[in-house]
Amino acid sequence: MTSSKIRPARPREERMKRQWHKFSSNPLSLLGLLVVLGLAFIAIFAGNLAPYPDHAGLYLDFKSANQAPSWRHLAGTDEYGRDILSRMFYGLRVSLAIGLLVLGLGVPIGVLLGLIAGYYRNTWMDTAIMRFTDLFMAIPPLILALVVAAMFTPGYFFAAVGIATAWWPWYTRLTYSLVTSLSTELYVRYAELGGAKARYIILKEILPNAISPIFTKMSLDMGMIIIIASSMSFVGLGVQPPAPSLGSMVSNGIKYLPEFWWIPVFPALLVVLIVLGFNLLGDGLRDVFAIEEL
Amino acid sequence: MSTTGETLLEVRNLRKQFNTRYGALIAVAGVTFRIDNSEIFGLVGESGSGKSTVGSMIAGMYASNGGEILYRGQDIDKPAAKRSQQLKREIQMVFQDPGGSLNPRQTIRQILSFPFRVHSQSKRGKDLENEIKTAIGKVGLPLSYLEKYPQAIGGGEKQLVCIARALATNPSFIVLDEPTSALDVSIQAKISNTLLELQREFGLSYLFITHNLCLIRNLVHRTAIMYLGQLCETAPTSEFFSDPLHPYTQMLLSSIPVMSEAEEQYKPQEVKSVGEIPNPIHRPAGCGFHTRCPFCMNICKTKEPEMVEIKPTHFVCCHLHKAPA
Amino acid sequence: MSDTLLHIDTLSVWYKVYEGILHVLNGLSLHVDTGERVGLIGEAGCGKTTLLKTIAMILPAPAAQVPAGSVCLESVDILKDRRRGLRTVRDNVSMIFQDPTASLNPTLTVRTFMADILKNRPQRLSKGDKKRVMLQALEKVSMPSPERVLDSYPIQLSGGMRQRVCIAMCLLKDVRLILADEPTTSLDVTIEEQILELLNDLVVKGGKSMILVSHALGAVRKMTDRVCVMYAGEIIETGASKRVFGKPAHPYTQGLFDATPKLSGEGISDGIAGELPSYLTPPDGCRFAPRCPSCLPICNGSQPSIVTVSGAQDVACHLYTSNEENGE
Amino acid sequence: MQSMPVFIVKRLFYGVIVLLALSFVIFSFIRLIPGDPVRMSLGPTVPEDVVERMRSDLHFDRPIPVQYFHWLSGVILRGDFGQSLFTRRSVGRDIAEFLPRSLELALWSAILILIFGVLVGTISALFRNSWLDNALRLLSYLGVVTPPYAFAILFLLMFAFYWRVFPLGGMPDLPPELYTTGMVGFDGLIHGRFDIFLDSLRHLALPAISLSLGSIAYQARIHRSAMIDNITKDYIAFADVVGVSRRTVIGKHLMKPSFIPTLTIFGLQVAALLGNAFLIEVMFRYPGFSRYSLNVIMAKDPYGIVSVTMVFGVIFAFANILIDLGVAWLDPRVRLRTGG
Repeated sequence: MTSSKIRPARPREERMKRQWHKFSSNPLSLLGLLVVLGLAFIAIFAGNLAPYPDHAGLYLDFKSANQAPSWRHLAGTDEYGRDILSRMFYGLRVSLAIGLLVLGLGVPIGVLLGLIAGYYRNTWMDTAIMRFTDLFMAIPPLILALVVAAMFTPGYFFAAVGIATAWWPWYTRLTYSLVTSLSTELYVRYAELGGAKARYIILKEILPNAISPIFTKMSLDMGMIIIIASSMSFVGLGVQPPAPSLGSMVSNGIKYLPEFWWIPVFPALLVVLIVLGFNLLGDGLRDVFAIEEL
Repeated sequence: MSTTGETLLEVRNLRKQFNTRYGALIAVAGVTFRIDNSEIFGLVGESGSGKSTVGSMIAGMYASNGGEILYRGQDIDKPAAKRSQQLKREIQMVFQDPGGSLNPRQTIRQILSFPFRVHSQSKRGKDLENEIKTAIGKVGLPLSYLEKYPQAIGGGEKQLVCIARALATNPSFIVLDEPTSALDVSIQAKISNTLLELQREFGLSYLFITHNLCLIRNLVHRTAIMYLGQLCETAPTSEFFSDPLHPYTQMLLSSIPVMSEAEEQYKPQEVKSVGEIPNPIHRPAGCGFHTRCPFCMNICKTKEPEMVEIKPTHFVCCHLHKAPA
Repeated sequence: MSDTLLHIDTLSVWYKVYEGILHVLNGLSLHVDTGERVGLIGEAGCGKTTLLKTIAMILPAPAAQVPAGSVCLESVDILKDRRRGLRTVRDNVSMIFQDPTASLNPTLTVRTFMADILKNRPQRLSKGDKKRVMLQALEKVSMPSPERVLDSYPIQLSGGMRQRVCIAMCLLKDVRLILADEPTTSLDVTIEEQILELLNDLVVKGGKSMILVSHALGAVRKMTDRVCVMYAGEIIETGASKRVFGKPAHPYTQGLFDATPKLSGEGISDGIAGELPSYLTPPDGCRFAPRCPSCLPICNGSQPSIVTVSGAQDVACHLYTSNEENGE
Repeated sequence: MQSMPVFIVKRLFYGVIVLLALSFVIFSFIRLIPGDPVRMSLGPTVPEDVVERMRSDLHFDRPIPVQYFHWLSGVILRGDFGQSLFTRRSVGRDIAEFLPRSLELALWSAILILIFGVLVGTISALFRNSWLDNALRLLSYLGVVTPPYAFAILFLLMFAFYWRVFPLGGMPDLPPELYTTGMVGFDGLIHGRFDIFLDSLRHLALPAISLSLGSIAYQARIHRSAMIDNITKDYIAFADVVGVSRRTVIGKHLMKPSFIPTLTIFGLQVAALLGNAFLIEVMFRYPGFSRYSLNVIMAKDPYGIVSVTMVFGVIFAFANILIDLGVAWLDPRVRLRTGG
């Protein structure tokens, strides 16, 4: 074999190269990645990129209110004369922040509980955790998120807490089912027979095999969470005015339909674009991992 | 090839019951046998016979519901978590499905380093490296395989890795649960021969579990046959095949499709396969085999037969055969 | 020679997959006469199932392609005239799959399934007749308590009973060719014998033809008139079963037979080194060359043609072409 | 083994326990967080003794578990859901008025989701990789990523403002003499008033479609992949080979198992439906329960919030039991496991 003469490639690198190759061979997945990266870039540098950064706050200029899209205001202006594009950039930042916050709060809790319940299945720990989880799944998630968010002072942090309260059980469920099926795998049985500790088995043998579906779900959920967050700010639970959020921009804009259609339509389109990006990315990841699993 | 005659492992009246949602499944209903030092002991049976359950209990997958497992005279009937490190080193297991027994997220190197990590914490760096190289060398795989992931190598090679991993702790006894059933014939041959060579080289003892009688014939020293959780017959392999006494043994032998006239000689002619294997949840009363046995008598339907030694080292559990006076 | 029922000529089948094209069947030729039982042996992945699926016209549609060759059933080229071919195949061919659990729809009872088969027959049956036909079919496969089985879902039956049900369903149609794709691999030895014997009886008594694919080499030897040995998508040896099993000619066949453990207990050979070649980039010459213990220089470059070694035994191997040339 | 009725009773019992636990947790939280809902509801100008009286009327001066127990015993013994601080009426009366409207909307949406989701998914699967399939898949994708309020805007612009084929929103009140279930269209239908029925449809069309489009798209994707998954199964090939007609193979042998994942996912769609309804009801000014719930939640109205969460929980639980029964009916493996 000729390959043995060359310095052997590091297996992990090789694997990632192969995965990247599979991922990038689908143009839609690449598009998704590009959209997500682009949006993240805009969100991070919103202050530098927005044409009128001060329009994101309390700013009134009734002279230029309700202007249709033009070169000066690419997405038009709203009823207070604020540049909609600038407000969209800041709204995007908030949306992504909420998404990350929800995942950051919900996923670690959900995955950890799922790992514990799944590994110690059929014990009191399993029962306790899964019954506790059922509690949070007894009513539609959006309702729960609303109830929780409404208890606190309105703002994007508590909106995220509300959504996370309704969200983590899904990760517990997913991880639980992954762990229960993975722990019947022979390599896990073998590690048990060999005397490995529970921590080693959970972290080294089970988690690496469960991580890709969790990752994929996170990417797909990001879109869903952003829709939900925007729905919540739509009714006033979320970022408080005058700070911009995509949902409230849409909901406030509806009363200006149909004459000033750009007020709600552009923010709504941006939500669609964000969700589209994350969904394309998530689907791409799922395909890569699904092929890997074969 | 010959054994030292010293008992390594002894199983006495072992029982295991699983509670399913359809009722109690008695997987193992009182099994007794012993395995000597450096002996390959074969356990044959069809699905539902409980042969794998016996192997799993010996390997420490779970505890029994009764009976004893004695290893070097010491009771080891408990799950692996409660066994001593020394014991876990001594008794190893190789599973049927080599693909499933290797973590797809680990390289062969990581997989082979597992036994050293768990059992000899002192081994680090160069020492560990040498041990891993020795381990993979024992089964004749090239060193370049250490960097590969399991899915990049063939089924037979995966099984060799599993064997290498089992050998890494220098065990005395290995439970082989259908180690070649998932493999092609041409690859099965290679694995079987490797197992035989290793047994001779290191004086290992095997419990070889399989449904393939032809493999048993060519590999093991002593054979036991199981049906519905009980042993039917135990004998040295050559005698097991030349003079099968239990009707089930005869039925099984006569069912094997063979490739040459020479082999036809070994097949008993009088017993033809009939009926289905009963569901172990609804085990027939008396002798478990009576529903399919061509020689079934009235006593078989009510009374369980007992294991008797017909000839030295040849045991049968059947009402047809009485112990010689 | 009796009349030919099935004639396959230089058939190639490819699968389009993510990584490229799998060149599975490679110019394969085979014929089955009326009333003939042909065995097909070879290891996992050698293309046996693909061959049977091509004949039964159930290849997975977009992935599988047939770039070359012809399959003639009752002198209809089923690949060229798909419409007529499909009718001919459905009228004349039945297939038994390897895993009876997977071949029965888990959501339907045996009765529903059978009724759906009968519904598609040209002659209308009364309700009573239908039930009689179903019960007869189940009785023909020696099914215990057929009445009960009729109203069972597949999960309520044992593996052996499921395979009997499958055979009974195949018999609802009076076909001329039965394709049996490892019908007993998933069953226990004692049940395997019963099923194989049943199948053999039905084929012989019904004057049907059969292609039997099996891992159980002994069963193929006993139940077939002629046997074809497949390796990596090619038939490398064919001949009367007695002959091939008695004196295999191709190095692969020899290796395969040697590697099979015998009841007589003479030990096991070391098997055949290496593994099946990748179908993405199969070897140019003989596909067995990389593993062949008696490989010649010519084997790596050119595909061997088929040579008759004796009256009833053909082999595709350069060892024999060169012998022939040397001898004459 | 257990029989089907036992299974259902067990599920119901468990569901009730979970809901009680959840409502207690929620109620305690609302009462624990700082802030005075009574004062908030009455406004800053009302004298303190009035506020005090109202607090004691609502048992807010007692420990939280007692408050909860009072509310619960009222619900169980008298069907009394307590007093709403938001509407200043009995919550029970509010539920009776608003819930049927929302149920009507939800039912229509659920029907749309199931019918069109399956239809689109089936067409896509049967003609897979054709231009039709690609077009439908693209549309499904857009459907999944679009928030329901965006659909609402689109439809309002198109059908209500420009073409004026549908009303802008709202829902006419039912004449009191026709009141049976409270669902406008349904009551109109059973009383033979087709004009009312058709009018309700006109008002329901845009909200129901906006509410269901995303779920239709998702359901279609699930059904398509379920069918494609099953098409490669051995039992479909076997049915073909033994001579079942192509139509029966597709309509029955392929469809029945494909419905199992479809129905399971439908449970999630019901959850999304109930959750998203409040947006749609707000946008179309539809006088429904979800809008009412939203108001109650925003007003931090304690009895209102526990009551509406309970109602949502019960609807959700019933929907899930129905779906489980449907799955058990389709899949004998599930049915035989639970008996029946």
